[in-house]
Amino acid sequence: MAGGSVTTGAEGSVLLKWIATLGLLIVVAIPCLFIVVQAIFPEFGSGSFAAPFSLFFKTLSDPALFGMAGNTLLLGVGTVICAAVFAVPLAALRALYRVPGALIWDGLLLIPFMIPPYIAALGWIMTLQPRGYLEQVTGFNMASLLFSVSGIMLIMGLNTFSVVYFVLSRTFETIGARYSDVGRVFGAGQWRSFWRITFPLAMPGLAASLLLVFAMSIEEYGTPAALGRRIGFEVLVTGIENRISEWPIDLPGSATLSLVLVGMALVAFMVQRWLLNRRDYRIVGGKPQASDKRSLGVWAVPATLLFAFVALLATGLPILAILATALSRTISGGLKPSNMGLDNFRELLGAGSDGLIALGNSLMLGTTTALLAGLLGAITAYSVVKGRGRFRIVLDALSITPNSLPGVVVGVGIILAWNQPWLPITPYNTPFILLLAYVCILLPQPVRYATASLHQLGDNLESAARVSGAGPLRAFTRIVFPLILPSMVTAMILVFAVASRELVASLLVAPVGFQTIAVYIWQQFDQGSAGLGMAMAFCAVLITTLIPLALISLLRWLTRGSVAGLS
Amino acid sequence: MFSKSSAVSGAPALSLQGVSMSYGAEKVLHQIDLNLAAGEVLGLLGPSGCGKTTLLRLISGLLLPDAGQIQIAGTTVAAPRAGITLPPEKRGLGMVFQDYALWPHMSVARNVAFPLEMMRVGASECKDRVTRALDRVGLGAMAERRPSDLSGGQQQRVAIARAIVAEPPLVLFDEPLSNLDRELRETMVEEIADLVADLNLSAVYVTHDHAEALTLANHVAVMRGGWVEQLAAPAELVDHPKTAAVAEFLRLGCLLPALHDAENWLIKGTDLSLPAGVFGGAEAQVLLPEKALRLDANGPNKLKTEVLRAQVRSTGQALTLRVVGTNHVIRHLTPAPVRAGDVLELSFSPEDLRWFPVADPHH
Amino acid sequence: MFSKSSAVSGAPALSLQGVSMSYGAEKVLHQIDLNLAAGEVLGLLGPSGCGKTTLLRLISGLLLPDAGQIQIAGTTVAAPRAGITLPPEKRGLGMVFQDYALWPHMSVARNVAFPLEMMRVGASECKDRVTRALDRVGLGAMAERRPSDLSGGQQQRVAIARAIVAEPPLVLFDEPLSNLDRELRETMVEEIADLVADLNLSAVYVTHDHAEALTLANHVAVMRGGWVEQLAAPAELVDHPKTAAVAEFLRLGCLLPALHDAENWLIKGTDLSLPAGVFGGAEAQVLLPEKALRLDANGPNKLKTEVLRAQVRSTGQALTLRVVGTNHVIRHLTPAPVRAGDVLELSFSPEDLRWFPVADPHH
Amino acid sequence: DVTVYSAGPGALIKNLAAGFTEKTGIKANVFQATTGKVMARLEAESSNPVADVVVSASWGTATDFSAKGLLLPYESPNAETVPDFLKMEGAVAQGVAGLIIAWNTQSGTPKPADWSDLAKPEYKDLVTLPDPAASGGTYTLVEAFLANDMSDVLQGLKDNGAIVAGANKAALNPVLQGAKAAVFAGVDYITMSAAAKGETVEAIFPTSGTVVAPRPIMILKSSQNQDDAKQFVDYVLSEEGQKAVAKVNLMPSRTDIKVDRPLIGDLKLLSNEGAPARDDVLADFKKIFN
Ligand SMILES: Nc1ncnc2c1ncn2[C@@H]1O[C@H](COP(=O)(O)OP(=O)(O)OP(=O)(O)O)[C@@H](O)[C@H]1O
Ligand SMILES: Nc1ncnc2c1ncn2[C@@H]1O[C@H](COP(=O)(O)OP(=O)(O)OP(=O)(O)O)[C@@H](O)[C@H]1O
Ligand SMILES: [Mg+2]
Ligand SMILES: [Mg+2]
Repeated sequence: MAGGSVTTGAEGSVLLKWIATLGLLIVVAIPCLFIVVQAIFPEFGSGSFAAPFSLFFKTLSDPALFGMAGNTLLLGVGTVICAAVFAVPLAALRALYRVPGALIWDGLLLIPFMIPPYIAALGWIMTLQPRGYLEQVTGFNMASLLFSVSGIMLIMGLNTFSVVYFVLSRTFETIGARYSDVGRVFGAGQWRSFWRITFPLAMPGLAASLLLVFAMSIEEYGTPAALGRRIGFEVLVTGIENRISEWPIDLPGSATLSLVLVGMALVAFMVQRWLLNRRDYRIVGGKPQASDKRSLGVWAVPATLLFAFVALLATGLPILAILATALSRTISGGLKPSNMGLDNFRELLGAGSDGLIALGNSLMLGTTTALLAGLLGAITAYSVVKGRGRFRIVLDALSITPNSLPGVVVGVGIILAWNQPWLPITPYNTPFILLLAYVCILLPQPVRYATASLHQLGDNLESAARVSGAGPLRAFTRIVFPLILPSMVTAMILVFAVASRELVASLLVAPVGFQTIAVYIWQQFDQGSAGLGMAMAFCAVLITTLIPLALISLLRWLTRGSVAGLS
Repeated sequence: MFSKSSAVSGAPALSLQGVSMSYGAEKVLHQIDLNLAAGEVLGLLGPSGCGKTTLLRLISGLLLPDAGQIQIAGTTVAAPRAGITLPPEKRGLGMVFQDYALWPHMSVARNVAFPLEMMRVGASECKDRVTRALDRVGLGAMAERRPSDLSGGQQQRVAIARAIVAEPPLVLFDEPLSNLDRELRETMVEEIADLVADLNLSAVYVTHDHAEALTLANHVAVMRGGWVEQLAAPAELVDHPKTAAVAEFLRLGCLLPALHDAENWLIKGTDLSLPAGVFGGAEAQVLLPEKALRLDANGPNKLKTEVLRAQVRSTGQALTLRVVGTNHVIRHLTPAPVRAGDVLELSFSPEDLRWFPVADPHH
Repeated sequence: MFSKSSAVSGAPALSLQGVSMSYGAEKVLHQIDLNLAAGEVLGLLGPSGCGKTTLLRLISGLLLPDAGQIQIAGTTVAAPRAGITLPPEKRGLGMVFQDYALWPHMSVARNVAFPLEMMRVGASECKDRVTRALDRVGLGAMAERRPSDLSGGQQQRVAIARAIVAEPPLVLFDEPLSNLDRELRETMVEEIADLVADLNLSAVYVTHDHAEALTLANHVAVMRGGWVEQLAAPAELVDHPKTAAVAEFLRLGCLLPALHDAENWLIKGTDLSLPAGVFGGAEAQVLLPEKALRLDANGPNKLKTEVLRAQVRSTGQALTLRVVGTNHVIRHLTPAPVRAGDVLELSFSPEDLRWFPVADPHH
Repeated sequence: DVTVYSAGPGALIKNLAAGFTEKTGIKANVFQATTGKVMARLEAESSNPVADVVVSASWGTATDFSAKGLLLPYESPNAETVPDFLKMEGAVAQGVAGLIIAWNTQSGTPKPADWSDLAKPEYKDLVTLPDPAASGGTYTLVEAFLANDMSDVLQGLKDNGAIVAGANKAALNPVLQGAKAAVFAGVDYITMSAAAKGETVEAIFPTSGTVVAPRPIMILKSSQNQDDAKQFVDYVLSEEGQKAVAKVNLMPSRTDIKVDRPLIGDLKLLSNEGAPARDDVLADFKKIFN
């Protein structure tokens, strides 16, 4: 951060640095390394280093690659813009004003994240395509928007903007009204002081969350596959998935293409770093200032309507589509009362304990992943932001990598890494491998959240703890961590949500016979019971939303407002 | 953004009537009435936590009063009864915040340029004025730094430069020189005085440094516990403090409790008599002003004191004297070489004494 | 965490040898040598931006010096040559940060309790000591508030309470009283002095208030541009400033340029003669100390001055005087009623004059 | 114990495993996913294999594995009535899927009888087809079309506004909802199952012939549980196992199992002789559809 060339005597904890390094090494670096190795040595899967680079250059010299990479970039950037457009106003309103029903909107806006993307895409298709639910209800369809590049961006923006919303509302909340108020004293109107002061000050949150969205959208498969195929919009992930979706599969090729994705994400990462290091965003100083949320006054109604509108788009429509499908006996029967019924839900409950077991597994894994990833993320971000040396950039870059890798590829990397015959013990084929996979895939979230938060933290707060006799570890646990806790709680809720619905990696690395919610849903689909799958998806969304909400309420009650930002 | 012509001519630059304000249940400002003529400086003095910053925040529009009304240049900017609240940006102010409140993401120059940009001042003029403002506070060389790479005093000066760069008709200063050394402080006080005089600005100036307030302000308000105890010109304040509390706070001298015993006023608990005052009642507090005391024992009244402590000051020695026969201490600054233990005779005139009732008006 | 017994007995509480430090390419501390005996207070005075805070951060271990070494109670805590760096928590310090560095997520009481918790003091003792520390700074009633709900001065006092609550052997104060009113400041200075004396603590005390430094400190270091100009006891500093810059900074009086013309010393550009000094060379700067000047025109040497300005102070009038026939100004405080335009004769003794060379030793 | 990696349908392998355990007392651990995921996992695990038995949806897997020498040669006694073209050294078909036209009976279009019908104006913009890159069945059909000089049918489809829509399910969904009328190259058992659930969709075997996708079951040479694995294969090919196969509307590979749906023997099959290599097939397809 500031004054980078000065040697400080209050280095962060060495222990934390080691935890971060080792954690990232085990969770991220090793699988990634094996992906690289696989890309280079096509025969590596069977333990042979034969024919290095034989497929590498062949894959990269595919003339179609250029177009796909361009499309990927276009899609990533477009999604980022859509997500920002949806999220920035909502986050600013949520953080700076007393929005009626704020917690409810938070809960609702969390849901797009909990709906598996392939289900959401299906929901959108079934709603908007000709004779879809929209046409059945209102008489018109929006197929031309749905099956277009901007439609894909819009839908992916709607699926991912909650990341931006949550990070940004934390960031804005920390900034508060104080700094823009100062601007207003100096003659800036409300808008100008927002755009000149509050918004630029939120750059850590904005850059971090948009980086996440970018990385997520270039590796996202479900939506571009469902919508883009039809209009010939091919992106790199479709290329990757095609290589491993049917016999014969091409692991080295997909690994190689994944590296292109990683490269793109790293470029985005460098842009984010540059943005954050160019300026100083430390606004949590040693002279705390009270900052209350403002009342919206007459704007309460329009603001509520805006929230309602976005929540309807991002959550309402997909959920309604899911519900409609779940309640329909047959899809071809349409939304006729005679075709509606609780059959699918009844079958779900009657299907024996399988669904329940899957649910239990997912919740268990989700919770553990949230805690582990949250902690490791906070520690990593701390080592990166407050540490020094070139090494921390490597750590930082590593922490975003899994987010840009398609789940299948991460899965393959993890199998390659942990199913080596010479390993004395291995988590492979136990549920722990799923934990490892989830932490790997989801670590980028808490790291970015914590990074955004840490960039706002003045140095003297930690310094004061050190001078007061706290060792580096205690300074972290007593001062730094509590100060970023509100962000971390949000990050952990998101991690929980995604972990309890993650499909692709789960499918690939789950121990034989071990089921999670996502796998269960997918299997229903695979048998052709879209209705049953949708019913399960609906229940899963309901449960994964209610659990974190209950947790927050409990936390709020326990801390009774003494932890900032839990509101 | 704001224009001097919009002011109702002849109206006071600032006027507060019956302004009250609470944080939650705790009332921190009571019935504040203040008036400030255009071109004048109002000093605000008062102990820590008495509500000075809160008052400035009310004037700037960052807080709203619970009752009363505030007018700036004749325009009512806040009046809860009438439902009027003008947002801060419409009030035409500059302000130095107690915690500086610099924007960390902008360079020093950008911080200072902000008020000008809000007035849509052209780029080259803006640059000139920023340079001038930074030069005024001695930071011309640091324009491109980040605020966080400055020392505390340098940051404070950036805050001053930002407040004055646009030369707004009313400037609010919240302890603007607290982190500066004395030399710089004196220069800055002069700068501010010149600025106010040259541009006919008005200012409210919160400070803990009496000298600063007395030098700069045309009127000084002494606050205590959310009340204005006295509002007066500096000379009046020093010569005729309204209450014992004001005298005490301003460190005007030694406050002695006095009892009217038969026909004499005596220092309570002793038999030291005081010159008769024009004060009714049986009990009083008497101020023995420091500036009325002479070390040359040839005034009309005398007091025997013992030197408790003699501390070096750059302009002489600061003595702590005990009135012999009592526990009351008197402070006195003298260039003469004196040691602890010496017995000194101080003289004063009875007309310099100030008499106050014992009970406090508000508390 | 730290124990007084670990100190090498007889070793100075703090000792810096040849300490230098740069921020990037900019060198902000040059060859600092300081020694502080146990039980003493070292005052640090110097203009804004001269490196005082940086020096404290070096002592506390928050920064590392580029060269030199630092010892606390006989233990080397930083010596880049030898590769020694003791982290801050091992140095047994208390510190008041210039920006307070209060933790926003903890109540006032929790903030203050933190150093005790780090020493694993039992809960009930901890509570007692926190209460005592908060009472010392007058904030007993605000223990459960959040720091953000306090006024600036109250926050500063929380920072003081936190620094002293654990009674660490060495306390670093960075302008700890800058946001307090004078009354409170005097009380706090006494509190700090008592604390240091009672517990045999040592302290480094950065301030911009000369009175504070001279009252509290056994030795005062005057810094300028990263150099220590003079390190001396208060009386010595005031009586024998080492350089013109020190005299100027301490506002000891009027500095006049003097030229040795044939056999007389004259004020440069005039024909006013000065009493002959014991100073070699053809050019010099002469300090006419304020405390040596008397308004009664019966001293051995005299100077005619004109009153430029007379400002009200609580202890009299602050005069700005111009030496007649020159542009040099002299400051003087007098209880006598004087007006601008009056011509006054000031007297002084030649032995009070101080002579300095014109060239600056460092710059 | 026996560990089975199986590519869909999930209900089938679940029933088979349960039935096997009930009959033999041997536990069957099942990993069920798409062919691609199963193969990716197998390949990633190949330095330390976990699976004993593999069920794939693509016959090519079996030939390829066999060529690499990964398969344990085993001729199950129950495989006697399996036609020769569904057997090879180390692998035998568990069941067979056929490629069909999946047509929505409520779509208001005439019932198509052959592939080329879908290029008619009545079906303008109403046909989907799975992507051969993501669907083994479609690939096989396209391959056969190219081998038999029928690529003009594909061109006709393209000109008639047919769209390529992801994998099998993604192509079927719009037809179910009525957005489209028919899937070109639908999969018979998926369509039949949907129809059985009440969806208004019908599987039509085109008159000019179609292709089938045999689903090989094979035992890996690396298996540590070869006896159990052999028993599993025996069970799958037993009458009970084949009934389970038929229950999900796949064609049993044994000809002596009678079920109420067109069986291999009833179908006119297109030959794949002389088809170009995979990359060329996909490239040719792409040339038409893009
Ligand atoms: N992080 C930094 N990067 C670069 N320069 C810095 C940084 N911090 C301080 N400086 C510079 O170092 C010099 C000394 O700063 P320091 O904070 O020690 O001053 P100080 O004596 O405490 O001043 P003040 O009385 O204003 O607090 C200043 O000129 C300042 O501009
Ligand atoms: N946000 C707040 N919530 C509750 N009480 C507050 C808040 N801010 C300030 N106070 C209280 O209001 C009183 C007045 O505060 P204010 O900041 O106006 O004092 P001040 O006169 O500026 O003091 P100082 O000289 O210490 O800056 C103080 O007693 C303070 O504790
Ligand atoms: Mg204040
Ligand atoms: Mg400083």
